[in-house]
Amino acid sequence: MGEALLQIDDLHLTMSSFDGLAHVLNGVSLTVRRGEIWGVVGESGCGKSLTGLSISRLVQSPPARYPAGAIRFEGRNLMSLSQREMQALRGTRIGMIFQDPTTNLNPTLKIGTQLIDVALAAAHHDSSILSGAKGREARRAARALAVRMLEQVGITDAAARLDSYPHEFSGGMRQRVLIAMALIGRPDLLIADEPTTALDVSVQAQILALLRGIVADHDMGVILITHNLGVVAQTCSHVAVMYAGNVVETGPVAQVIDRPAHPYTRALMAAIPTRETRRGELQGLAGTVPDLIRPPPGCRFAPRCNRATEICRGQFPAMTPTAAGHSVACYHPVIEREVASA
Amino acid sequence: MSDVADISMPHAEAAPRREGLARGWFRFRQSRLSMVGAALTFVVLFFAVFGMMLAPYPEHVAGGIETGLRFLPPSWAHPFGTNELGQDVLSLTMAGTTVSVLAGFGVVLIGTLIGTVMGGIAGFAGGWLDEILMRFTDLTLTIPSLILAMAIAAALGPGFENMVLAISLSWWPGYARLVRGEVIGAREEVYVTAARAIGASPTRVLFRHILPNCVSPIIVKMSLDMGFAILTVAGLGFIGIGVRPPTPEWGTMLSNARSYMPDIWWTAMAPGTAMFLTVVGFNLLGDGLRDILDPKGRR
Amino acid sequence: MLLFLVRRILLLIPVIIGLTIIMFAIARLLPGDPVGLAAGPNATQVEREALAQEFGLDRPVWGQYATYVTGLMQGDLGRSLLTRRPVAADIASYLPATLELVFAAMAIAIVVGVPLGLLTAIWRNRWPDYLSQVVAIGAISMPRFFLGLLLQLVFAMWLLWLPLGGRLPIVVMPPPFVTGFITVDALIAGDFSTFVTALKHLAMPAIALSLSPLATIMRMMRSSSIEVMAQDYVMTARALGLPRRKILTRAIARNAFSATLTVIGLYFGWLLGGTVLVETVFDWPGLGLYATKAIVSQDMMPVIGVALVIGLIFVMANLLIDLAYGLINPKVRYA
Amino acid sequence: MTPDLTSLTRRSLLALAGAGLAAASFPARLSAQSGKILIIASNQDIPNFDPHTASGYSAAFLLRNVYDPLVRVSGNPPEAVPGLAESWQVSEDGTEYTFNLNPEATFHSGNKVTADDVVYSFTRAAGLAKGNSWMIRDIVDPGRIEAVDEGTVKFTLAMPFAAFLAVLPWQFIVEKAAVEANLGEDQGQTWLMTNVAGSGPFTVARYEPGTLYQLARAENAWQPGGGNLDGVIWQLLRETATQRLALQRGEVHIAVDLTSEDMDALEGAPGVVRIIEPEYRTFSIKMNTESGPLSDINLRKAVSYAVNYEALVEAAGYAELMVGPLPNGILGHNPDLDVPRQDLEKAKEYLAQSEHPDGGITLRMVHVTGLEQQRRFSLIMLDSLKALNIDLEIQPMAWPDMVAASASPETFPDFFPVYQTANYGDPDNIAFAAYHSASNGNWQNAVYSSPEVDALIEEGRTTIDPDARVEIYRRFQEAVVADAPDVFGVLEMRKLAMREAVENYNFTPVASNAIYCWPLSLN
Amino acid sequence: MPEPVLEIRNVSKTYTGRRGLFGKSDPVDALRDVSLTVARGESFGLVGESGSGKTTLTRSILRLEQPSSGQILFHGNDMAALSPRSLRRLRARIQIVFQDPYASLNPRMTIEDIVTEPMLIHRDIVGLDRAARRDRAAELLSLVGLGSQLLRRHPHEFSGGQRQRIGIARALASGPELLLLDEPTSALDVSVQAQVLNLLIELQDRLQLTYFFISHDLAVVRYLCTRVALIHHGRIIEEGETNRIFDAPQTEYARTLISAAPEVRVPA
Repeated sequence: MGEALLQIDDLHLTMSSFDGLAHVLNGVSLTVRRGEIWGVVGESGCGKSLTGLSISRLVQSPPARYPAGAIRFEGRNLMSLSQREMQALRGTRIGMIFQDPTTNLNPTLKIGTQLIDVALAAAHHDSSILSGAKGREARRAARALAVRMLEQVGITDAAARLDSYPHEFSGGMRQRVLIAMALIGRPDLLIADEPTTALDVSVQAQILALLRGIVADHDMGVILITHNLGVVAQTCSHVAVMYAGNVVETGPVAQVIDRPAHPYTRALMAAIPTRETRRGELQGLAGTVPDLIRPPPGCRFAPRCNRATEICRGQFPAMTPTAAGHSVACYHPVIEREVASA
Repeated sequence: MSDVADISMPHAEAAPRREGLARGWFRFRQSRLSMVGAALTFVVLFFAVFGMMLAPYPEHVAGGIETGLRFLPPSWAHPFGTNELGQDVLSLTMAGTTVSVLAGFGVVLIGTLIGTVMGGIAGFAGGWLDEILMRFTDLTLTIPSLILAMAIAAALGPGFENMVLAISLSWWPGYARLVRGEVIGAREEVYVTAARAIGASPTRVLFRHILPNCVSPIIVKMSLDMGFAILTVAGLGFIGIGVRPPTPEWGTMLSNARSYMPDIWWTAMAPGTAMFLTVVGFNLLGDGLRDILDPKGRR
Repeated sequence: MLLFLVRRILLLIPVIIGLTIIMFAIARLLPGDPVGLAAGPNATQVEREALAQEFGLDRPVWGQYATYVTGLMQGDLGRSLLTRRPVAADIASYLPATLELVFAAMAIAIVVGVPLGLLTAIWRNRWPDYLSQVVAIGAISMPRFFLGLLLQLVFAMWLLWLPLGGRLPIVVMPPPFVTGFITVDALIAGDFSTFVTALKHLAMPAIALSLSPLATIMRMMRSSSIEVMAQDYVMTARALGLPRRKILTRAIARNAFSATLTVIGLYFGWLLGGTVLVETVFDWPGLGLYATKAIVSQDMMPVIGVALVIGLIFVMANLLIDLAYGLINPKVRYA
Repeated sequence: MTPDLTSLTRRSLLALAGAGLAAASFPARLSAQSGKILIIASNQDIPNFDPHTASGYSAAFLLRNVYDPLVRVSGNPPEAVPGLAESWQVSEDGTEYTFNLNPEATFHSGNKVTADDVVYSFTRAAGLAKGNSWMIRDIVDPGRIEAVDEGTVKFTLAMPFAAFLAVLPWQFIVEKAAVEANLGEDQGQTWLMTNVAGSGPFTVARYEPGTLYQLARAENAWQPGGGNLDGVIWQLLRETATQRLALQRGEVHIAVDLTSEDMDALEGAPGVVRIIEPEYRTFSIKMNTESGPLSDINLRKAVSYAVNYEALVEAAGYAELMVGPLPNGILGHNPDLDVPRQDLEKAKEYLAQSEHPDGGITLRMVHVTGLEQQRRFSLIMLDSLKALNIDLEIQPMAWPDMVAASASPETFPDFFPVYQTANYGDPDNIAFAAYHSASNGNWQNAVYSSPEVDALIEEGRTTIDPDARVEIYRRFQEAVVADAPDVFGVLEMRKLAMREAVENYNFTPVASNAIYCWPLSLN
Repeated sequence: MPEPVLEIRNVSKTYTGRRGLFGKSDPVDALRDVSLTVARGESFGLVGESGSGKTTLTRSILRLEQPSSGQILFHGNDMAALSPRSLRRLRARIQIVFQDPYASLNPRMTIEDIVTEPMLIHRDIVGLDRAARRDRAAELLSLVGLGSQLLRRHPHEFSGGQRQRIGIARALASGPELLLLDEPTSALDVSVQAQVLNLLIELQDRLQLTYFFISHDLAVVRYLCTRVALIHHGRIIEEGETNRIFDAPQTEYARTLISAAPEVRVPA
């Protein structure tokens, strides 16, 4: 295990709205190393995406505020960087991919132009990307790089496709282009926010395979934000389960999925039908995600938890290790070895 | 086994319908400009109703003249001076509110009515009927509206009703296009498909499901259009095809005042400023309404 | 592309037919006696009948329409009952003045409105934004003729900086006719002082006319810029470290302007028909004044002619806008 | 210069305007144009150049400068002076006129003006029956105009016509050869519409319809007298305020459509001369004597006595009240005529004798859209009639609609304000047009018809002896006043203003805004 | 095999090219010779990716669209041959639950209006007066696990899962026997999805409903359905018992699809 690439420390995020102040992130901590693919899972509204955007410092502020916490990227606290310094990191050190490939490409510009723009911007901060080429030469080098990147993400006839517009591509192809764009600046950390949700299963499998291959090739760290535990199981090395702005369980995928310790993780898994689930025996999870403006005291999952006791309603439980690299924030974790929802 | 029974509903309890209104009002109040607009509109509507009664010289509003007091500059007795027949400009301006506001309402209302029928039918029926109605709408839109209104008004002769009718006849295409767009949009909504799947008749689908969901943008457009309708009314008056004397009307007053510029500037100031403030009021109000009623159209 | 152009131009034919039918129907509505007016106060019944016959007004309306359309195909817009001059020639002499005014107003509106809209979108919710929003509402709400009068009052009557109206002082010979735009023609003729003079005459009417499109374009540009800024691809561009300036020009300005273009096209046509009031105030010898005079004297041929010409220019302008839109937006181009 | 609006009076404003004038710089001052060019500002476009079809004062301006009539009108009171004819003789009975043409007279083409051209012109005018030909209709029979020799032409009138010399200034002579060369299918109307075949002191140099018409001094101008003008521009400035401002700035030399308010504003303006003169132009309110409530003479009289005449004059600005149907000062006008003046008691007496002794009715008054004085008169009537408990509905109408409404008593409104301009300086002009039943159905006199008045008018126009005519018109005036067909309104003064630089101007109360420029000079 | 409720025989649907601004687009074959039979009381699953023709088939069954060729039989009756009146009666017996719980409820109507609307339209069949309709609406709401006190509320006051329950209540209002379930859970979070799936099973058992379940989620289909058909590019690729299809897919496409589906299984 190498040095920490990214270390999120007790990150708090609030959003002001008509109804009041929402405590969207409530002490999120996460450590990502090179070569790791972290899956961040949870129901909608639990703060997964905002965690991802916070790393790139892309959350509109106001209404967002960060009352506490730090995000360290190779030891530098990103929270203390200026926007200009931050911009230098984006694309070159931290790449991002978003959910909807149809809306994330500028419809009025050619694919090539968009790739080249990113490459040039990245070369501005790290001239090695275009091997130090300048001016016109840089443009030519950027174009060549764009072709290489497209080929790398599996687009055939890449040189000709540079002159195409986004709407001439299929959804999967567009997502490949977006991945190429995210990777063209050779980032060390890739944040992929639901990169396959809008795609069909067969395409999803291809894209996930592509991502895995790229991480192996480039020795980078990845944060894969998804609501689909299946995707995590298939793709990730580690997983962080989030609930209502908190990370409630982290650990290697094998550990967490085989032996989920947090009742919420268990409930999530029980809700997914598998080969073994018999008709009518799926376990639902009663209730809804709590109101983040007036969150319940203590453990935010307590109102929906069948193991909750008095202590759970008092103070939020701290992350406690249960096994190697496996931690859980629960007063009553399920420690015994058992298979979920047998 | 089933969790059906123990559903708890934290949101449902916390969000009664009234809160939607409160939220809208809150957002409206947030914008100081919308409040200014509402206040101005209130003042305008107040004068539209009571202007004739409150005018300091009601006899002038009814057509009375005092030629001995022609062209008096502003004074305490006549804050905006007197005009070419010795009439109190302030009184005429106050009373003129009624005509402008009524005409504006009339134009917008008739325009909306025609436009909604045309656009509603076109959007809902689709096919060749849509094609014919919309080609006709586009055609009408192609004719410069002010010239069309002037031609119709000139043909019908001066008078309040004729003027309103003339402007309305050049006003409806905008609504027809808006309503058609909204109807087509709503027609594709899943809840409309749902209604059709239930077996709802076309009439029911149109009146129960589609039109109610097009109301907000129509209301917003109406409120935004009020100002422009008032401007057009005044424009016709300015050209000289407006209401009949002695009905006080701002555009006509301005047109008359124009011949006496710059020496007798005061006869122009009151009607011009009143017109400006009225239109500002309706426009600000319309912007505010759009922000709460039609978030899609928000800036 | 060519096919598209040809089809759009062919579509003008039904527009022409529709326009003339509508205008003829209105002419038919007129309860007045245009012949009586044109014949003059001292004409006898015989003279009036002769005049009616001369202009074909004694025939049924469909017959008149058929004659008109036949003439139209040869570029003949009929004759004015009042002046007996051919309408086509009249329009040809008035149109350049109106076009010059409208182009000047649109130029002001676009050159000021588009960047201002972009800037206020960037400065959203800060005081320059609020200020320009207030000013914009005021500009939209200002009656053009009142604004015109105020401008005249201040700049022409009190300060005496600018002329009161017209295109040129009476004593200045207009430059030789090339484009019909006096400012342009003066430059072509190399007559700089006439150019400046013509510009001074153009200033107030153009400003009075430009204010409302300026404000609308600004608001449109602002709102579509804000909308574009919220688009996913802008977020992606930011996330991938593209410099601000590049995002602004490549992503925001381009996409926001394509939405604004539609407004510009609509406004262009609207202004052509909306110059009436400004032309009246500034005594600008354009189509609006011509149409107003014809309308008041119920001389329908000029009115039909003006409506037709403006309508066609409007349609052509929108065709150009569609083409420009296609240039900016590849989706439309290839769809 | 930041004027304080509240304290600004008209005088101080003018001083300001004057000061500004000096500061304002315009690239080309009047003198910059080559030669002496007189610029006249008018709001009326010139419809066409054909002397036998064009009408209106703007056309009259063009025609009287580029064409010649046999005689011209000049002076105050107006009288006939030589035009093409250097002298003329009238027969005893007033039916034979012989004109001797000026041998110097030549057309712009260089050809001499001959008796043949005169005969041709009158024949053409009568044949077309447009323009000003109505003035001599039924009086001049083209068949009875005789070219005695090249320089002499003799008219034998169908009946004696006292105003013959007064109408002749408006009958223009065209060059027969030039017109016949361009005859086309419409008697050369199309050609003459934009071409000139005249002998006048000026010719058309350039024109932009709706903008300006420029005349240039004819190369072979033969007319005696004459000023130093090289040309004249008829500049269209639609707004009177614009005309006034242009005059103040020296951009135009003469403004012909000014209002009373403009004249007030021009008072004391440096370099500007105001001309406010009475003119033979009546402005009265016609009543529907044939149909509706006003067919009752008592109601008409009641109305006549109820009108606030003082307000009429005040609203009209520079004007004087009419005394009876004829313009003040014209031949035969009786200034001592007993005409109604505001007297509410008398009004109520008459009202009591009418069918509506307590009022309570609504009458309809129509005025022409855009005519400001007519609108003002309508409002004054509305105000006046309130005293009789009569409501007035005011309806602005487009001019052609008004023309149409005049066709029958049923469609004619109860009240209609009318301007009657004397086209020639003779009482017959107004009397015949405005009160003779021959014009019934036309706007000048849509409904009023009285055999007694008709007879007097006919007698007046065929009598030559001036003293006898004065007596006839005295009786005519009394007869009309007794019938009360009109509310006699005002005579608006002619309001012209010109730069001091214009010299040799003499006012004539006939068509004074169609300025004859030949005698004028610019210094 | 029990009596077939729905028979789809050789249905094809071709969309003719639309005339666009800049020219014509090519015709699209949305359905190609599709034949399926749904038996009474079963849960039939139709699986396909986006653009496979699932939605077109659903709309055709509901007669919201006309097939270009082929027949759709309901209890042996050709729906295309029905009079408008009979078709309307039929609509009471086939109902649908839509994918998007946010879009499928008219925002301007109360829950009561929404749930009673089918009863109002089919009052000749349902035969309930106003008060009875209201009672039944309350009954339906509690049947799907919502309190009847919510009748006066508007859709925007509910969460996604609750709205989907309302959608189900509406679908049940006219007493149908066949429910078309058009991806009813794909817009929901997994925990909520589980609740809705369980509700559907419970309702089917209680009301003897026949389900025609459309989904792209293989796991859900396997959980709920007894028989499955795979559709791809408008063609039925494979059809059969759920277990057979998942355990021993016959076609290459089915194998790819099944292997691509992510499962919560730790990779070896």
